[in-house]
Amino acid sequence: HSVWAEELKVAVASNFSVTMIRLARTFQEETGHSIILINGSTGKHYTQIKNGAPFDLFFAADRHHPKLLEEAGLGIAGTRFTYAAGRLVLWSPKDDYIDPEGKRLAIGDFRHLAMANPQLAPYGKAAREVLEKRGLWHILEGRLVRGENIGQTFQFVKSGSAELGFIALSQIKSPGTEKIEGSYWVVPRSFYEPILQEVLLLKDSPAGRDFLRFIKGEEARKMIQSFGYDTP
Amino acid sequence: MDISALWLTLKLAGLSTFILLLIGTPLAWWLARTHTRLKVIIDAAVALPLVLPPTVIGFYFLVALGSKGWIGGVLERLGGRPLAFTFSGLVMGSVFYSLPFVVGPLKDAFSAIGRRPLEVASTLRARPFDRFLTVALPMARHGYLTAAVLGFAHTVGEFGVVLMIGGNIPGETQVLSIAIYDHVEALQYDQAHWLSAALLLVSFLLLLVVYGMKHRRKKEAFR
Amino acid sequence: MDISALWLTLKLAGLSTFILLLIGTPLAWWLARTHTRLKVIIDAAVALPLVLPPTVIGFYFLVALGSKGWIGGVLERLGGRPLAFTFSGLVMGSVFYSLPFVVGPLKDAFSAIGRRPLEVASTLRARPFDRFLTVALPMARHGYLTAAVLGFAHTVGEFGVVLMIGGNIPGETQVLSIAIYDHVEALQYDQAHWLSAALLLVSFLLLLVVYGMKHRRKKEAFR
Amino acid sequence: MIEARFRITRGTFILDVDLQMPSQGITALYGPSGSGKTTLLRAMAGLDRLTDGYLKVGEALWQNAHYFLPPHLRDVGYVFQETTLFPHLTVRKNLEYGFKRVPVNERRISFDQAVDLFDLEALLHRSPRHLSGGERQRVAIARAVLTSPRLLLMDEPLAALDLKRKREIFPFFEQMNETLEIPVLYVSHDPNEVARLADYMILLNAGRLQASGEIRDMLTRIDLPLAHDHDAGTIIEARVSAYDPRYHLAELEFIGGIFTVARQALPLGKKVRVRVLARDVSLTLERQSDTSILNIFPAIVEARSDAEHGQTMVHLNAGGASLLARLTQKSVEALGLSPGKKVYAQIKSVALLE
Amino acid sequence: MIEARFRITRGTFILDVDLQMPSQGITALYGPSGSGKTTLLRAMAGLDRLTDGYLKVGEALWQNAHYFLPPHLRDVGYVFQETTLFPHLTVRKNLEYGFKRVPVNERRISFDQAVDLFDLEALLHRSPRHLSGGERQRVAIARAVLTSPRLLLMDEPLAALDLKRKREIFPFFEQMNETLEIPVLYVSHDPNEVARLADYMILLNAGRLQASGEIRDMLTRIDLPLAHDHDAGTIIEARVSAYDPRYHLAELEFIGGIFTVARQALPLGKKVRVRVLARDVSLTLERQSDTSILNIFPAIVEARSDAEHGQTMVHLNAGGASLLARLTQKSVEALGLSPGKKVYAQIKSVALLE
Ligand SMILES: Nc1ncnc2c1ncn2[C@@H]1O[C@H](COP(=O)(O)OP(=O)(O)OP(=O)(O)O)[C@@H](O)[C@H]1O
Ligand SMILES: Nc1ncnc2c1ncn2[C@@H]1O[C@H](COP(=O)(O)OP(=O)(O)OP(=O)(O)O)[C@@H](O)[C@H]1O
Ligand SMILES: [Mg+2]
Ligand SMILES: [Mg+2]
Repeated sequence: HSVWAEELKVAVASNFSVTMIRLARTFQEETGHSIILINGSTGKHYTQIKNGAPFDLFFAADRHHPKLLEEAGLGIAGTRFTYAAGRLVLWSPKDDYIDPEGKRLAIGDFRHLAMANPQLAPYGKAAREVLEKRGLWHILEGRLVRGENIGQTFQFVKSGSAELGFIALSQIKSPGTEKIEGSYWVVPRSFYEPILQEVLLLKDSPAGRDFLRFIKGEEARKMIQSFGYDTP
Repeated sequence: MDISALWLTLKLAGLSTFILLLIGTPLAWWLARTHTRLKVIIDAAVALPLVLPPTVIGFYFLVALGSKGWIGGVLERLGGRPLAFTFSGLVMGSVFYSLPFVVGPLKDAFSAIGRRPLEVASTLRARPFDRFLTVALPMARHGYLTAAVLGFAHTVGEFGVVLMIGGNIPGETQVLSIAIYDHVEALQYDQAHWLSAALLLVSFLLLLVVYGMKHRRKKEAFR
Repeated sequence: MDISALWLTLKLAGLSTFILLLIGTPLAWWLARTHTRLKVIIDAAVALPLVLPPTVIGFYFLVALGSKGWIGGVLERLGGRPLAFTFSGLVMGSVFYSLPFVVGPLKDAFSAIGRRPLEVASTLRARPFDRFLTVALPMARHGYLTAAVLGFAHTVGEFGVVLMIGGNIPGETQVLSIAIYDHVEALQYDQAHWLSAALLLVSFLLLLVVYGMKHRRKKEAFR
Repeated sequence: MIEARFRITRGTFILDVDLQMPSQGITALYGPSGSGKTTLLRAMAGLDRLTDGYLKVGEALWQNAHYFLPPHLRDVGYVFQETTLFPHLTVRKNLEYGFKRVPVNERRISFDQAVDLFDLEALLHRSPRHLSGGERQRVAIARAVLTSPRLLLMDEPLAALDLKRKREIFPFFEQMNETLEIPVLYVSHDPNEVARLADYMILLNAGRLQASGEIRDMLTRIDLPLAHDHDAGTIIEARVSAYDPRYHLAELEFIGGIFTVARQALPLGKKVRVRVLARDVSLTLERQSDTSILNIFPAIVEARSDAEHGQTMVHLNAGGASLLARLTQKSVEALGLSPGKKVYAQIKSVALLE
Repeated sequence: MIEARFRITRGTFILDVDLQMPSQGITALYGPSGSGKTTLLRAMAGLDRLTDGYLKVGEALWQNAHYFLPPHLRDVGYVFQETTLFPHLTVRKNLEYGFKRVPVNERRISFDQAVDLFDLEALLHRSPRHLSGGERQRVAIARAVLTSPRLLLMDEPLAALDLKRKREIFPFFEQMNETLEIPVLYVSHDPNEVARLADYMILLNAGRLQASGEIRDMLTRIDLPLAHDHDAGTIIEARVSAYDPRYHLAELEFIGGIFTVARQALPLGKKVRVRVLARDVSLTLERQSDTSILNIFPAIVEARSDAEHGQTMVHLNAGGASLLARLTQKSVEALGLSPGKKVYAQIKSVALLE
């Protein structure tokens, strides 16, 4: 326990927010610091930080944005590291629709395939790589519906509007939410560049450093893994 | 890509505005002239969608339109194509969401006419629909202008609902507002600025023409 | 957390509506009664923000409000606190974005009064501001109702601008619409449904009260 | 015959009438302000939907307890008390509004005819906003007339018109009545106008029918306010029997003699009405000569009714025609005017003009 | 003295007047429909901001080329041609609107006084929407009067009122003029009303000042339409010299003799105006006896002007007072009425009532 209880404003990428709630609760119990979570898309957070947002920590959904901020001198140099790596899943709420090898993609008997926008979201970029690797990109391009982020992509599929979609493993594995039904294919890591999510300390403070230390710790890594992420 | 998005945007906004005025007219007329308890409820219900965030509306819409949702289910049973991720779905969502912006001004415009001009028309042999067309409509033209401008502009700018229902399919459901948004999110500020400027300019010119026409008419009326 | 978001939402919407009516009134009054070329331009300019996606507006606002932006820069030089990520910033953004929904109906309402009642008031010794308060305002009350409802509801539901400018800080700038949005994004559908339902209910009751009052008054007027 | 029965409650005001009026000619609806004239007209036009009403125009039932013909099917022309022109239409379009909606074969007046009569040529392209009060009213009357109605309802249509205009329009209403056979129900406050124009009269007071009947009878009935009015008088039917173009004098034969009236040429044999105001009649005991008064008739005093403030109304029988003379109490006593007394009634010919 | 000079262009219509009117008494603004009466009134109230105008009321300059006093500072009361009550206020609130805005020490009429006079007690809590036409007009006049204006402008304020109401309200305007010293500029189409009420008269025609002057003179000027009117006549100033309560007869002394008039009691010495209509005057060569006519005066024919259609207007001098008599051409010739001829003018006393 630290001597002074501090308050940390933590900007966290939407895809990681459920996991972060659990992490933060544990950290708060252990240290007495309080954490205010600010959900949002990494792009928005980036813009806001550039324009003076009062955030202490930035948990991004990619490596790109924290790196830019660090280079711009808006973060504490040397505090940037990878806290999680996302896993891509091809999922459908229908049972037995997706086989463990994901051959359904090639069969192509669906109207819409959902994925995140590859220009904006790392999961989208990864999904695109998978399709390209399988040589299906040009075939399926016309049937793609693209969510702004991975959360929206999930909603496309969940509502049944798209029959299947590439989403994050964390979205169907979260212990905190309802049991996810349906069928899925966990895409092998070799099919796409790792989806590395990095954190950056924006304002130096003992509590901030404490939190980074906690994230790196064994307890936190276990927790992160239990939500469907890889950890370095 | 951006040209097709512009075209799609104008098509969506134009069509939505048209449908909005079409639906809004009888609704506003009825609201302006009835005095039942029911009216108050409908009055409130029309403005209600506004209080939900567009994305959330979009989400509920998506759920309703999906094959398990009640709209989607009914449509499917009737053999229709599902509406999600189609242009028709976009139109439907936009209309639903912009309705209060059209109904409000129209209702006020109809109220402001009062009963007298319609009574006069009825003693001049005009049947109800006839006097609606030849007296109520032209006398409510200020309200129509406001309603059309608000409905059109809101549809152009709105993207929460559209994003959700449309699925951002280039050439089909990717409107300009989404394109701009995407550019901003992707830190492609130059493109975003450029597109925003273009959109603003086109809209400004459009609005100038519309208001300019009204202005000319008013000036005439005062001379 | 969600209770504070509800409170914040009502505070934001209430305050914004108030300021909107305050700013919208002279603007609408001027627009309804002037006939210069400038008027057409302002007319169009007021509706213009609508055509940009809210997040993008928020983005530009953020840039302007930031210490490097022109509003922020001026404010800073004047020794003021920066507006971004504060409640005041939210209010400013909301007001800017909802302005057309208030100005439109007010403008129409003022136009509908015509010159005669104001002329009568002037021959009864009422100075310009007096006759505005005692004749124009009460006679435009339909327009005020519509404007207030649209402005309020739109501010409640709007979240693009607010999200961008406010930074979604719980208890400070996290309004209900963002909270709902967050829940949906975080797949916490139960909470999202629950919050949406609560928001809808509260808003519906509020609207019922407002429209019910109007209804009663109208009924009286007809008896 | 037009039969109307209405019971209408408006706040504390109740209109409760059961009346009949001829389905031709001009009927005046007369009564003080607030007596329910507008309310009655609106009910007849079907503008206020009333459960408790009955209206039959000629053979056509317009409404009863179970049936209600909406206004646009009623074939009425209505001139509202506050002239309401369509502000979004030009004067021409306003006039055409009703005209175009009447089937061609039912039109009994042409567009140009109405424009000429009401002198609207110069206004046709104008917006109603910029018309003067009287101009607006002329347009409103013309617009109503152009629908060739089966019943023309007019709520003080001439109030904003000057005398000259009124005189130009009066003959048209008579013509409407005679050649077009359009019955007119006409609200007016002006007893002169009523006496001049109307054939029949309905007298409303505080929402009730006070009296109704032929205008002749109504003007002399002492139980009604009209006979006590400053403009009280009688109406006498006459026939043109001669015309002297040199002096522009017409001779009008009536039951009690011959009126000599300065007039433009009148066709021989034409039936005319002559109004004799009580205040224009003076009585002498001897026939006077060397007087400018041309119309002197022997008459017999029939009755006297005391009017107020020292004035007396003397009822005379001039060879069968009834005349009223309003005299001072003093004169009545000085001349000993009791029933049966023979007198000479002097009427200034020019007083018969109107 | 009120001096007004305006030049106003409205489309093809041009109002171009330069006029003076007394700053006390009642001035009638008379002219055919469309002659610019409303336009003039609006300009005087300052409702249309004109560059080319000059207006001075008494000592106060209200506008000239460089100065413009806005309407709310002009102390005018204005009764609009189309009565406009505030629809969102009750009748009481409407009346109070102007009243409350006048400083207490400048008020010259109390709220209750106005309510009584215009009989508005029963309407006070009502909404203007549900008033009859006449009721609305009464409220509008009362509202304007309650501002205790320095100039009361009224655009046909009595058009929708019945005779009885008019008669009730007339004396009030006279009182306004006498005790309150509020000058009134009054638009009317009704020559009777004008003659009865006005002291001064402005005659507009097609946007130009045709004539203006004392009402006495205006009514007899043969170059003006009024003298040819059916209601042409003269106005004679008189003084009450006796009253006979038995016969309710007042004797009014004027320059040419004594009028005998049936009236309610009149205070001795009171100055009154008597209107003698040309059509009420008949001429005889001998003084007649045994007649009901009480007012017979010797007079001398001064001039003759041919009116139209066989009628002649004979100008008489009755001991200094001028009278008009409208006779038929035939009578004029029969009696040999050329200038200088001595005659007796007979005037029915009751014709002097109004
Ligand atoms: N809602 C109401 N409450 C009370 N009284 C009402 C209401 N509506 C109408 N009245 C009264 O009904 C009476 C009749 O009105 P109406 O308009 O028929 O009169 P009118 O004979 O046409 O009078 P005018 O000659 O002044 O036009 C008026 O005294 C009016 O005040
Ligand atoms: N914009 C315009 N264009 C052409 N003529 C106009 C315009 N505005 C007013 N006029 C004309 O000016 C004339 C004077 O109008 P005004 O209202 O002063 O007449 P008025 O004397 O009050 O008549 P009324 O007795 O009928 O009320 C009318 O003939 C009217 O048609
Ligand atoms: Mg009426
Ligand atoms: Mg006028």
